[in-house]
This record gives sequence, structure tokens and C-alpha cells, in this order.
Amino acid sequence: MQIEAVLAGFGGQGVMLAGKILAQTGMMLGKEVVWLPSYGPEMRGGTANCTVIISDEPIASPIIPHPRDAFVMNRPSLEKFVPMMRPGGVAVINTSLITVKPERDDVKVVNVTANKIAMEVGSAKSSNMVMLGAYVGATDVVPFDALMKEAKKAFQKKAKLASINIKCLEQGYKLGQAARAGH
Amino acid sequence: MQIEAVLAGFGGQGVMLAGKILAQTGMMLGKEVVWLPSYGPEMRGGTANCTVIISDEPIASPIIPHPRDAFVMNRPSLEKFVPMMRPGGVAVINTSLITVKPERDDVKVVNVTANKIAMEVGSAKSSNMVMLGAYVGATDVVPFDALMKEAKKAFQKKAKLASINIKCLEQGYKLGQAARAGH
Amino acid sequence: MAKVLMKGNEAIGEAGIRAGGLCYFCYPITPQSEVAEYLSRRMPDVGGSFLQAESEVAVSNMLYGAAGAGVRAWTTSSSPGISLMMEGLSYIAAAELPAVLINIVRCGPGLGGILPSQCDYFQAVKGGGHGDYRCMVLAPSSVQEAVDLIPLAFDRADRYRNPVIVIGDGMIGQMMEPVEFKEHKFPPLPPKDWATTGCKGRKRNVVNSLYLDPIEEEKLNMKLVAKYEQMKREEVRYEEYNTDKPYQALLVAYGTTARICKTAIQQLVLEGITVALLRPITLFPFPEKKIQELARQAEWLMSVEMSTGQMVEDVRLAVGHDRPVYFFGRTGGVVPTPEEIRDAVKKHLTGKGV
Amino acid sequence: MAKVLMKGNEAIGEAGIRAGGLCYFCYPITPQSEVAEYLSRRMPDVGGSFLQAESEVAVSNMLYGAAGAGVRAWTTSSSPGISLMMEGLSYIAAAELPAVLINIVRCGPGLGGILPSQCDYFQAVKGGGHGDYRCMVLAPSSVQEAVDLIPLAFDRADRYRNPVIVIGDGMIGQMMEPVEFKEHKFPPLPPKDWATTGCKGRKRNVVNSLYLDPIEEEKLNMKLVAKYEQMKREEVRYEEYNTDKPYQALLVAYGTTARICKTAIQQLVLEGITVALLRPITLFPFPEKKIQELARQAEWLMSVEMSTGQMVEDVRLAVGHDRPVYFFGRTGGVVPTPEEIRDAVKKHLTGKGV
Amino acid sequence: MKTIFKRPESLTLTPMHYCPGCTHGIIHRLVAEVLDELDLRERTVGIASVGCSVLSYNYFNCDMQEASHGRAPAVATGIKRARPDLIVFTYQGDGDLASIGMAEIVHAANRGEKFTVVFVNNTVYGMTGGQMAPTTMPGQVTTTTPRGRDVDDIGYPVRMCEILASLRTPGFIERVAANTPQHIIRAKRAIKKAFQYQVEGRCFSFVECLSTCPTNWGLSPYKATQWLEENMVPYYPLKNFKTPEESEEGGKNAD
Amino acid sequence: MKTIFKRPESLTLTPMHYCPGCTHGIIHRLVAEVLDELDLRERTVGIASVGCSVLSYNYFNCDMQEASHGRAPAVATGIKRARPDLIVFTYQGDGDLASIGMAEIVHAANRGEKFTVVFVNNTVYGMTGGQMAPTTMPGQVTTTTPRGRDVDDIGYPVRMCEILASLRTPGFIERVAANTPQHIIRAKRAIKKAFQYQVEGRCFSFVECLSTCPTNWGLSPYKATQWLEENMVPYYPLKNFKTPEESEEGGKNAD
Amino acid sequence: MARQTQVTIDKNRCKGCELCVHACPKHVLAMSKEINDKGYFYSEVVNPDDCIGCCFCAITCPDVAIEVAVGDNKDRGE
Amino acid sequence: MARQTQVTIDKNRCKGCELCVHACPKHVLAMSKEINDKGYFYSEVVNPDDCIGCCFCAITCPDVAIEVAVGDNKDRGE
Ligand SMILES: Cc1ncc(C[n+]2csc(CCOP(=O)(O)OP(=O)(O)O)c2C)c(N)n1
Ligand SMILES: Cc1ncc(C[n+]2csc(CCOP(=O)(O)OP(=O)(O)O)c2C)c(N)n1
Ligand code: SF4
Ligand code: SF4
Ligand code: SF4
Ligand code: SF4
Repeated sequence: MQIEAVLAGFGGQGVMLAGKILAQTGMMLGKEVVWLPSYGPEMRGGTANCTVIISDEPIASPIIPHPRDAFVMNRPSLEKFVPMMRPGGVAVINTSLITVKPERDDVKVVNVTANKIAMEVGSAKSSNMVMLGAYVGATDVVPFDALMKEAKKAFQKKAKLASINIKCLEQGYKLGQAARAGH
Repeated sequence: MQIEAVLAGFGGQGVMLAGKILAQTGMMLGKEVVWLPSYGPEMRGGTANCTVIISDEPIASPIIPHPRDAFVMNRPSLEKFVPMMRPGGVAVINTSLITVKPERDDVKVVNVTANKIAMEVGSAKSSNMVMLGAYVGATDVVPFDALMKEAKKAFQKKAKLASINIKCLEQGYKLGQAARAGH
Repeated sequence: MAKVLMKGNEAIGEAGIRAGGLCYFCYPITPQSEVAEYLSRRMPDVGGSFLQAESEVAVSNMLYGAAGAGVRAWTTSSSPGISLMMEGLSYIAAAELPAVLINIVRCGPGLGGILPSQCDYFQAVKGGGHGDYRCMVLAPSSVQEAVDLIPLAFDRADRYRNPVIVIGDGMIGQMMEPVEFKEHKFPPLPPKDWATTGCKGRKRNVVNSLYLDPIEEEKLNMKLVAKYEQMKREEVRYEEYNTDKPYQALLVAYGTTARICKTAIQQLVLEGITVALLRPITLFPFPEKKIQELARQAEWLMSVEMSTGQMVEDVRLAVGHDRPVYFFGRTGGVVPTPEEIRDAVKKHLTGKGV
Repeated sequence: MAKVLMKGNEAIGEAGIRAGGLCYFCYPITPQSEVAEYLSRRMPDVGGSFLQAESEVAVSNMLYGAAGAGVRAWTTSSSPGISLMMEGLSYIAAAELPAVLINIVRCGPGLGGILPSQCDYFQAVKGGGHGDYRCMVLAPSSVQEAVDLIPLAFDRADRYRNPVIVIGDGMIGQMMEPVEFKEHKFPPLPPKDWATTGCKGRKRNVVNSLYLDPIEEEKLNMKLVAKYEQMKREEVRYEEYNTDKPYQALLVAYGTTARICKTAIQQLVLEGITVALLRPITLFPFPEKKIQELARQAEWLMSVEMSTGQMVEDVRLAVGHDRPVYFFGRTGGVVPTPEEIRDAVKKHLTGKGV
Repeated sequence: MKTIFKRPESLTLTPMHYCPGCTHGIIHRLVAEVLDELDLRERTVGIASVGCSVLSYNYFNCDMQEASHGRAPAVATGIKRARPDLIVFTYQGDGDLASIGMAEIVHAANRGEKFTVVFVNNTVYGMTGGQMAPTTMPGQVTTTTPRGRDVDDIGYPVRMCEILASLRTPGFIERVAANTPQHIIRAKRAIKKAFQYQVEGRCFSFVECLSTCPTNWGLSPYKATQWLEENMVPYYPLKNFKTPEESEEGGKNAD
Repeated sequence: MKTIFKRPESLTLTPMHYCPGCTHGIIHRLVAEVLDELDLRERTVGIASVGCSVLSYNYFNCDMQEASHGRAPAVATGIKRARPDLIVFTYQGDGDLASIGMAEIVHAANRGEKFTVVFVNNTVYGMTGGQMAPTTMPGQVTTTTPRGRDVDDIGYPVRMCEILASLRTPGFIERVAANTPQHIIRAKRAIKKAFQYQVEGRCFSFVECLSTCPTNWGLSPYKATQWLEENMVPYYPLKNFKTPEESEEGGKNAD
Repeated sequence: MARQTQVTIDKNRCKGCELCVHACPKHVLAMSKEINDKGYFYSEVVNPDDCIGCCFCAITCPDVAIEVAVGDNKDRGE
Repeated sequence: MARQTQVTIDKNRCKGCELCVHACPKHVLAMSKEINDKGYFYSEVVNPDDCIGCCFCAITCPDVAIEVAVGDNKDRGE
């Protein structure tokens, strides 16, 4: 089994880090993983994205024209990536910043007011963790406790932020689980 | 029939020009000709040389490891080129500047006090024409009148020098002829 | 050592340090600038030398100087930057200096694009600079393999006194994969008694590539040829995939493209089509003999590249007209999908040409 | 016109002017500096532009600019100088600009020597710069032929919007031979409506080689491939020598080396040994088909080069394993003698390998 | 209503890709306004160089060439020598012009090539992700100077105006900044003069414009304009370094 | 008898290939004498550059590297960064250093690389047959300026000391000449200082030495030394342009 | 205040850099609470009557998103 | 004149450039009428007694063909 997720948003929203934690979790589970960022001049527009692949088999092409899942934190990302998704995938959408609806009825949409939730928990900067939690909650691509472990490691140097981030991850996860159950 | 001659001396002694006049003569006679100078860092030592090939057939390699004839105006040229000559060739040697004898008994040596003769005629700078005349006199590679015609053309812009050069050519030719007859 | 998740470019940086590449010169260019960024942090800690040069032209000449002084010197760059090193590289090869150049290839020609490509095969393998010289060329297909080949690159550069090129692409440079830094052991190297380290207690050394005497220059050329022939005998490296069972066709692909071919082959197996893969790890020396041998059992071969067809010439040189050699390529940063490769294979099986 | 005795380099300069090459950029390097010296005298008279640049890197980019502005631009240089143009050349090819580069090849690699050589074959033919591009490559074997091919080079550069390389060596550059400047007529060329000449009365033009979208970049690559394929169909040029009679072996040689082969063949004829010669005039496109055809009547082939063996790969690509393809080369500025070539031929006739 | 400020015709309508608050956009507009005001658009060729502004060929509404990294002055020389009737300008970043392109800019200036250079100094390699440039300030942290630029190891920032002004060949050399309305107004004046000198066939003309890179400086756009003022301006004085009039006089006396 | 002048040990016995009267030989000897006097021969690496002096690797009796055209400062940087304990010098002509090698010399100077440059300015490309150099004098006839250097077309001669002295990074920069005994004595003093600064690890050091090229100037060696004095010295003033002491002070006040 | 001025901001060209807000000597502009098509909080005219037509906002806008017009009638007298 | 000096010219290193002849303030040197092994008219000491040991000849010789020595005994007193 191989799943691919593209994580996208503005630079500064933390999608790269979210992707790294996800890939790291996969690796610790003994899976084959690849994390591939967008790079180069496109960055200048202020958008950023990465692809995470987790697989039981050695991974062939790390460039995924049609990812199964997407995790989009702003409108340009939604417009760019959701149309590329494979049917049957999961799209987690940050409705704090995205007001339009994706024009797909063959993917499962999980709406998360990530900025709002993160703000409530304590820092708007942690919206990426809300999204990551929601994505894992909605897909179970990795067990949540394994994800938590890697997230804690990633934040261990910044004790203050750590607890906020962890809380955001949990809140997101619950939302994801709920959305999953909802269908 | 193909003859090759290497003409060598100090920079400033006019061996390049002598070679050009010889090649030009060959061309005007309807022969295939090539004139190839030495080039590059070796020049810095202050020596200069060129190779002239005159042939009835299209000319293959313009680089001649073993020329038939040589025409040497200073000692380094003698030391470099005379040993390379093919047996049976003609070596014209400027004994005004070269005091040693070539260590070859299989080539025909024509000694010419080119500087002295040129000085007597009117200009030490014309020693190259003495040498050229002697070479043609000793070998008849081209008819002397054809050579004269091209030499006159070459000097036509410098009327003063022209007559000296022409005279040197004649003097040289006579010496060459004499040397030829002498054997 | 445990596996760590590491970006290819950073893993390359770390591998270089561990291989003793303590003199690193660079000039930023996407998609490999992270090697320099990583080394600008790490080099001071390990007592090495990191310098961002004014240009790639300067880089190649700094390599020459440092290598000539007997120190393991290396650089990383990408296509246009590598083109600017062609004169310098030719000098390095001519002066018989060991240096390691890593080209994280992007799309060309010209400014092109920064996405993955294999369009610098000819430049690396046939020699993009002037004169008769060759570089040893290594082509990893994963971050782990890049990390493993870099110590080899440094060793062989020293052993042959010849530049070694490691060729990757933006995928290898940019992606994170789990890697492990293994210990690599090599036989002892001869002392660098030719290096310019001050002539105290010995005759003076000269690092040079000028030959006024053609006989001497030809001797150098012949000495170089002898080295390349030795490489051909002793350094050929490749991976075989699926060659232990009978196969109808043989794919030849290197680097990341080979990974995609493997997936394509897995898909074909499911359809009952048996195809094998030969993945050259050394592009020079090219696994010519191995391909000849494997070709005997195949109806035809196909070179799969991210280019308009470069390595395919070496495949054809190997097999001659004995078997059809097809080509499948995508360029410009378009990475071929396993499906496309699978379809290209099937087209030839049904006898329809591409 | 009457024949004049002219130095190759000066004849090249004159031929360039007559072909409309009125924008010339250069940097001195032996053995071709006389082209620049000649043009520094002549250009003002014909209203053209002569500029000695600060380096060969600058030259290649000046060519890019001037060619992009729609003017016939050219340069002459020699091996190390040409290496410095590799990035610029790749940009010229990518932006589809017409430019003529003349390489009076010297010995390499490195600073090497200034004597005649053919060691830049790969660089010219396979593309020494990064990326998938090719240059049309013309190889004259006499001063007269150089003068005749230069107008063709300018015409084809414009027609294909592609760089054209003329490859010679120090012999062609330095020697004087009788030459005649003939009139050359070509079909009309399309207008340069893509050139940056000020956008008055039209949409603005952009000369560029950056492609952020891989699909667009791949389109460019495919467009370039189509041009190269057209060249392969329409531009192949060669000379056959002695192929009208039966022959035992076929020599393949270009440039001045081919002249020497002819003498060797004449010598062999005297000994009753019949050998033919195929002299490629275009090195790219390579006369592959013709060689295949001629190879059928030969027992074996031999590529004769002033290199350690470069064109021989293209000969082998053409004939595969159908016939043995031998190689004979001298390097480093040593020009092979007819006798050596004759002996090499005889060795193979007696069955003894080289 | 009369429009007193609007988009110049010499800019296309394409939205620019620069990061929010990056002053590249301001400098683009100034050049475009000058082309409009001097009525040069239809006979101008601009050279985009490799750097964040590489895509400026999409923004300047005139014929454009994109040059290889650092070589824009050579490309411009090629065009101007081929077609002296055209107006030619290069638009170059500090990595492009002051690092890899040092030889080309010094020699173009020294030959007195009659084109105009707009040199955008933002102290970093913007496009490739914020590596050190020759113009990086002492102590400035970049992705390749993680401990700050150490002047004992790699020297002080390169000042291009000062270098070019040291040449004997006449030229117009001025340094301006794009960080405040006042500086921007002066910047435009300098750019206009630069083009006028070219139109008159007088000399090489060069305007260095101090610019921000909020993204790689890690500052908000406004903070970046302040950082420029406080850190760059003292080291990179804003002033005219050379006019052809002076150089000619100076020449007479000095040599 | 006591020998008061003899061949320095840091020169090999190989006869030099330079043309009669070419002052390259004098400058070689000065460098060799300094290496002897400072006892540096056994820990020095010299860089021969492409030009008439390319064969200097045969003459300097120390470890040598031959660099590609113009890139000697990059090669020297490579050596010095790899082995800071070695003493490194480049020996470069004006075509090499001031034309193709402009970027490399400016950046090495600007980084303050701790090696020594001996820059031989003879206003032409000697080795390739007397083409124009960036340093060719106004009106001077060369094989590529048959009508004399036209400063309106290609600008004024490049003055490297002036350019390098304009950099902020501390350095030692001095111009001397090799055409008279008096000048030669001063030249040696400058070269010695330059090496001393390197030995002390102080700074980049650069000595420009005006030199003759009788062959390509078409003058007798003695006339060439006079031509140098009359034509070059007024344009290329002989003086010290910078010492690290000054630069350090200047630095404190200026920036 | 003497003359009528009009600052027009092309909302969807705005990248929300806030340079214009800082440039305006009269605090005419402020950032919106909404985001535009590109996802940026854009600049808006909030105190139009205070505008003195100095164009500083337009001069500093890197995205050339601002146009300024002045009332013709009031202008004429000057 | 006060001290005894000796100028030695390595005849076969000399390329006959004449720089030493011009450099000598005392006209100690002159060019020979003979040529050396390389074919150059070389420099010779013609007025040895006039030499003041200034070394100017050696300093200007590009081919390092000149050595200068001074007499020890006369020297000592100074
Ligand atoms: C030969 C070459 N080397 C390196 C690069 C990579 N590169 C692209 S942009 C750039 C630097 C840009 O910096 P700067 O000129 O300061 O412009 P900015 O992006 O800051 O505006 C570099 C090094 C390249 N494209 N080509
Ligand atoms: C890349 C390259 N370009 C050109 C040359 C040819 N070349 C050899 S020496 C030289 C110039 C030498 O002039 P200069 O540096 O002034 O030294 P000089 O000979 O006058 O002492 C040139 C251009 C080369 N070897 N390599
Ligand atoms: S990276 Fe810097 S220079 Fe480039 S667009 Fe962004 S802010 Fe501007
Ligand atoms: S050509 Fe000039 S620089 Fe070169 S050795 Fe001769 S005189 Fe000296
Ligand atoms: S200056 Fe321009 S881009 Fe920036 S906030 Fe104002 S209108 Fe928007
Ligand atoms: S200076 Fe030297 S080379 Fe010149 S004439 Fe005197 S001894 Fe001979």
C-alpha cells in the first residue's frame, strides 16, 4: 500500500514541517517514506508545498502528478492541488482562509477552521498542526500515537510552543475522526 | 613531385617573408602550395621558421617532420632543423652568423655569407633575399625569373628597398648556381 | 548507525564531510544550494574549509588549487553551473588532480528549469570540456545510494588522480529519505607525493597541463587513456533487476528513472509480461559488456531517460545492430510515470514502434 | 575571382565578412588570433562591428545579445576558449539563436599545446554544454573549403535558428594556401520577426530560455529534436574518395587528417592495396547512412583521428558489430604521417590487430 | 478627475511574482515610467538577468532578452554593438552583477558601452533562497553565513559604485534607494538621467538601487525598509559618484 | 672577493625563454630574491598564469602550479584555503589579470585572501602576439588596434591598483616599475613588503609592476624602458595605494 | 484638503505588504480584515477625506496597485 | 674606485639586450663584436677599473647573467 499526500499553503504556515513530521512518523514505523518539497522560483509567490509518500514497498517516482490526498491551507493551494487529486482521496481544507468550495464530488472533503482553532488553543502559528491532526484523523495513514511521539520530538526544544502544538494536533485529530465517522 | 623546405632564423631576419615569396611563386606557376609558419610560445625565444611545400599534386600533411631542404640563418636553426632533413636534400647555411658545421654528410651544403653580402649590397636586412636566391639557385625548385617577378611585386611599395632586395636575390642566386655546379 | 530522515542535499553534505572532503567550494544554484547551506554550518565544527566563491568558474579553479595542494576538494552545482566549470575540469583532468564534482542536474539547455532531468549525460560522460579526457561518473538512484557512493568517489578520485562526477537530479537533492551513514573501507592510497605542499626536503613539484613538445603531450594523452582503460576493467558498477528469470525485454535506466522503471516492471509482471532492468551505477565506465551479455536473452532493449536520448547511444554502442534498441524519454522536468513506461514497453511488445 | 595566397585565419576572416558576418566578437588565443587581427583592420572598412571582449565567457554572451537583435554574429576561438563558451552556447541553442562559432582546435586537455588536434569532436558534436541541444558542425579540410563552408554556416544558422560550429585546426588556421572567394547563393531566408529590435508596430519579442512549466520546457526540447532530425535528413555532407572502385577497407577521417589519409591511400594503391575514404564534412549531422552503405563493401573500417578516439564512436554507432571498426590516432599535436596510416592499414590487412 | 498617478504603459498588466513588499516592483515601475516619459518603449531592449527579477521579461512592456547569470552587460554589449540605434538596459541583482558578473560589468563600464544598468542591491541571493551575496553586510546572517558574515574571513561588502567610479572612462554612476517615498522620487530622477545619457550617446550609465528582500531578511516589508535605512545606507552612501561632465574635466586635469 | 650580487637560490638554473630585454626576467629575480631573503622557498607555492610567463614554473625554484587563463587568484585561494600554512603567490600578466581574470582578482582582494599577487603590466598580450590588453595606452597600436586604441570606442586603460584600492577590505597595494635600476630597487622593496604581510597573515597583498614588451612594442629593449617611463608612468602613477594599517584606521573612521 | 483626490487600490493586485499604509502621511489607508482572491489582507482607503494627493502610497506600492486622481475643478484655480 | 670590484657576465646567458650597458653609470660594459652560442652579441666588461660596484648592471639584467663581487681586503676598512 502506498499513500501520497500533498501539503500546501503560504510560506510560513508550516506545511513543510507538518510534512516532515508525517514522514518521520512513517519512517519510525518501518515504512518506506519520501518527503519532497516544491523548490525554486515558484516559492517566490509566497506559496509552499510538499509531498509525503508512505509505502510498504520501495518507492518509485517521488514526483506524484496525482496524489491521493491533499491538505490545503490557502486558496491558491486549493485551486492548484485539489483538481489533481485521485478520485477517492481525502482533501483537508482550511476553511479559516478558504471560502470557496472545491469543485470535486469524487473526493472526501474535511473542512477545518484551522486558524480559528489554533488561535483558541493559543497560537495562530499552530494551524498546521490542526490540519495535520485532522488529516491523520480522517485517514489513519499512521497511528495517532506514533504521530504524537514524533511531533513531541520535533518540538522538544521549544517547550512553550510544544504544548500548544500538541493540543492543536489533538483537536485536529478529533475533527478528522469525526468527519471520517460522519460519512 | 613535391619539395618541402624549412626556412628558419631569428625573428626579424625575414624568413617568413622569404617563404611567402617562394610559395607565391609556386602558386603563380600553377602548382599546389602550402606555407606553414611555426606559431605560438616557441616564438618567444626569438626564433622563427616556416615550411614551404610546392607540389604537382594536392598536398597532404602540411606538417613535415622531415623536410627535403633547409635554409638556416642562425645557429639554433641549424641545430634544430638540419638533423631533421631527408638525405639528399639541400641545406643553405648563413655562414655570416653560423660558425659551426652541420654534422651531416648525406645532404648538400651550400654556404652563403648572407649578412656580409647583403651589407655590401646596401642593407643587412636583406640577407634573407640572399639566402632565398641561393636556395633557388642551388635547387631550381622554381624558375628564377618567376621568383624575381613575385619578389618585385612583394617589394613594390617600398621602392628603395626593392632594388637592394632584388640585387641580393640575384647575388644569392649566382652563389647557389655556382655551388650546384661545383658538385 | 540508525537511520535518519534527511534531505538528499544535506545527506550529500554530511557524506562529503565523512569521506574527508574538508575543502568545499561552491556557488549557489537550485536545486542543490542546501548542500552549501548545510556545509556552511557544519564545516567550522569539523575544522574544514567552506567557501562560497564568486562563480562556478572560480570554483573549478579553486578545486584545482586545493586538489593540487593535496587536499580532498569538492563542489556541488547544477547544470549551467557545471557548464561554467568545463575549462577548469579539463585542466583538472589534464593535471591529473583528484576532485569530486556533484551535479544535481536540472533541465536544459539554457536557463531551462529546475526540475529533475538527465540531460547532462553527454556532458558528464563524453567530456564537455576540450580535449581527450574522461571523468569517472557515478549515478545514485536514492539518497542512501548517494551517501554510499560519495566515499567511493573521493577514493577513486585519489586513486586514479582523476575527477569523479556524481550525477543526481532535483529529486535526489530535494527529497528526504531515510539514510544510514555506513563505514566505508578502502585499500590504502599511495602518498600524494606530487602535491604542491612546499618543497622542503624533496625536489620541487609542479602541477601543470602545458606541453610544448607534442611527443610529451601525446605521452600524457596515452597515460590518460591507460587510466580510462583500467577504469573500464575494474570500476564498472551496475544493478540487475529481474534478470534472474527469463525476460522478453531489457530496460536500461539510471538514477531516479531506474526507480520508476522498477515500478513499471512490477506492473508488467502483474500482466504476465516479463521485463528486466539493467541500472548502470557507473555511467563511465559504462557497463557495456554486461549489457551485451544480458541483451542476448532479450528480444529488444529500451533506454529510459529524462532526456531526448543520450545514454541510448552507449547502449547502442554496446549491442550494435544485434538487437533493436528503443528509446523512451521525457524531458523538461516531466518525470515519466511508471504507467507511461509500462505502455511504452507494451507498444513494442505488440510490434508497434514508438 | 582569381586565386590569392592567403593564411587560413585571414581567409576565414574575409569569408566571414563576405557572408555578412558583420558583428564579430573575440578573445585572442593561439592558433587563431590572426582572424581577430585581420578583422580589426577590415571591419571598420565594411561598416561592421569588431570587438575584443574581456573573455570568451563574455564573447558567447555578446553573440547571444547580437544574434538576439537579429544581426549575423560570430566568433573564432580555440579549445580552452571554446570550453568557456559552453554555458553561453547552451543558452544560444535554447533561445534558438543563430550564431557561428569557429573552433581552431588545439591540443588538450587543459592548457595543452597549440599544435593541430581533433580532440574537441565530442564537445562539438555531443554538446559540451548542459542540456539536450546539438550544434550543426562543419569540418573543412583545406583553407579553400573553410572559405566555402563559412557562408553555408551563416545560412544554416539563420535557417535553423541554431548555432553552427566550424571546426578546424592549427594547420588550417596558420597555413597559407591559394584560395578563391566564390559567390554563394542560398534560397531566401524567413524574416527574423522574433528578434529584439524594438517593438514598434508589433507585439514585443522576448529572447529567453527559462521555462517554469515542465510541459513548456518539454515542448521546446521536442522542437529542438525536430530541428536536429531535419538536419539529419537534409544537411548531411561528405566526400567520397576511391569508393568508385572495389576496396578492401574504408577509412573515415575528417579535416586535415582526411588529406593525409588520401596520400596514404595513394601510397597503398601503388602496393596494390585498395582502400577508400569517407570524409564527413558535417560531423553533426553525421553521414551515418552513407557509412553504413559503404561499409557493406568493406572488410573493415578504420577511423583516423588526431585524438585518442572520438569520432570512432559515431562510426561504430553507424555500422554496429557488422564490420570491425578499428581506430588509428595520434594526439598531442603529433600529426600522423601518411606512412603511419599506411602501415596501420597494412597491419589490419595481415590480420594483426593494433 | 485627472489621474496623476497610474500604471506606466511600459509595464505589462501581468501581476508580478515578487514577494509581498519586495521593492523590486517599485524599481520596475520607475524604469517603466522613465521609458514612458522619454518615449523609448518602442525602441528599447531590456535584459532580464538571473535572479528574482529573471521574470521581468514578463513585466517590462518592451522587447526583452533574458541573459545568463551575471552576463547581462555582455549581452547588452552584443545588442548595442550590433544595433547602436536601440536603447538597451540591463536589470541585475547583486549576486548577478557583483559576484559572478564582476568582470562583465567592470569591462562594460570601462569600455564606456552606451547602455544603462539598473543594479538592484538587496544584500542577498534572493531567488536561490537567501545565500550570502558579495554585498551582504558585516555580521548579516544568511543561509550560507549562519554565524553572520565574518569580514576577517571573507572581507567587506563590495561597493559597486565606488569600484566603477574609480575607472577613468567617463560614465554616470549614482546610488539611490527604494525604501521610502523620498528616496524613490530621487531614484527615479537618477534612472531618468541615466537613460538620457544613453539617448544622447554620451556614456555608460549605472544606477545602483538599494532594495529590500523581506523574505530572506526574515522581516516584515516595512521593517525591511527600516533595516535598509539603518544598516545599508551608512555603508552604501546614497549619492552621485560620477557624471560624464566631471569625468571629462577631471580627465583633462588628472592625466 | 665577496659576492654582492648573485643568482638567487629561488631561481632555477634554467635559462629563461623571454625575448631579449623583456623585463619579465627582472621581476622573476626580484620575487626569487625576496623568497630567499625571507627564507620562504621551501614552503611556497607559486602560480604561473597563462601568458608569456606561463613557463615561470620552470624558473621559480619552489613548488608551482600552472593556472588556467585569468584564474590564478582562484587557484591561489584554493591552495591557501586548503593549506593556510603555505606561502602562496600568483604571477600574472595584464591580459590574464585585468581582462579575463577581473572577477577573480577583485573577489580575492575583496575577500582579503592572504596571498601575494605579482601583476606584470606590459600593456599588451605578449604571448599571443601583441593584441590589445585592457591596459593598452590610448592611441597605442597593437595587432587588434591597428589604428591605435580609440578611447571613445573601447574606453581608457584599466588601472588595477586604483580599482583594488577602492575596496573596503584591508590590503597592501602598490605600483612599481622594472625599467630602471632605481625603480627596480623600489619594486623589490614593495614585493618584499607584500610577502611580509602574507607571512604575518595580515592581508591580501598586490604589487603591480610596469614592464616592457620590446617585441610587441616594436622597440629595442632600452627604448622600451624609455617608452614605459614616458607613456606609462604618467598614467599609471608609481606609489603605494593602500596598506592594511591605513585601511584599518580608515575603516574605523569611515564606516 | 484643498483639492478633491481619489486613491483607487486594485484589491486583487494588492499583496498586503502594508508599505502604503506606512507611507501615507495622513493615515488614509489601512489593511482590510478580509482577504482578496490571492489570500492577502489588502489595503483599503479608510479616511478618503484626509488625502492630500501626495501619491506616496502609489509611489511605494511594489505591485503598482494604486492609482491616484485629483479633482479637475478644484485644480484649475491653482 | 676605492674598492676592487669584479663584474662577471655569463656570456651564454646573455641575450644581448644592452640594458646593462645603458644602466651602468660608469660605462664599464659594452657589447661584443662576437656572438655567443645562442647567436647573440653579448655584453662584456670593457672598463673594469671604472666599476664602482653599484650593481646596476646586474639589477637590470633580465637574464640574471651578471654577478658582482667586491674585494674583501679593501672593504674591511669601511
Ligand atoms: C551559472 C549559474 N549559477 C547559479 C545560478 C543560480 N542562481 C539563480 S538566481 C541567483 C542569484 C540571484 O541573486 P541576485 O542577483 O542577488 O538577485 P535577487 O534574486 O536577490 O534579486 C543564482 C546564484 C544560475 N542560474 N546560473
Ligand atoms: C581561455 C583562454 N583564452 C585565451 C588564451 C590565450 N592566451 C594565452 S596568453 C594570453 C594573454 C597573455 O597576455 P598577458 O596576460 O598580458 O601576459 P604577457 O604574455 O603579456 O606576459 C592569452 C589570451 C588561453 N590560453 N586560454
Ligand atoms: S526573495 Fe527577496 S528579492 Fe526575491 S522576490 Fe522575494 S523579497 Fe524580493
Ligand atoms: S613577447 Fe613581450 S612579454 Fe613576452 S617574452 Fe617577449 S618581450 Fe616579454
Ligand atoms: S503597497 Fe501595494 S501591495 Fe502593499 S499593501 Fe499597499 S496596495 Fe497592497
Ligand atoms: S642585461 Fe643581461 S642579457 Fe642584457 S645585455 Fe646585459 S648581460 Fe646581456
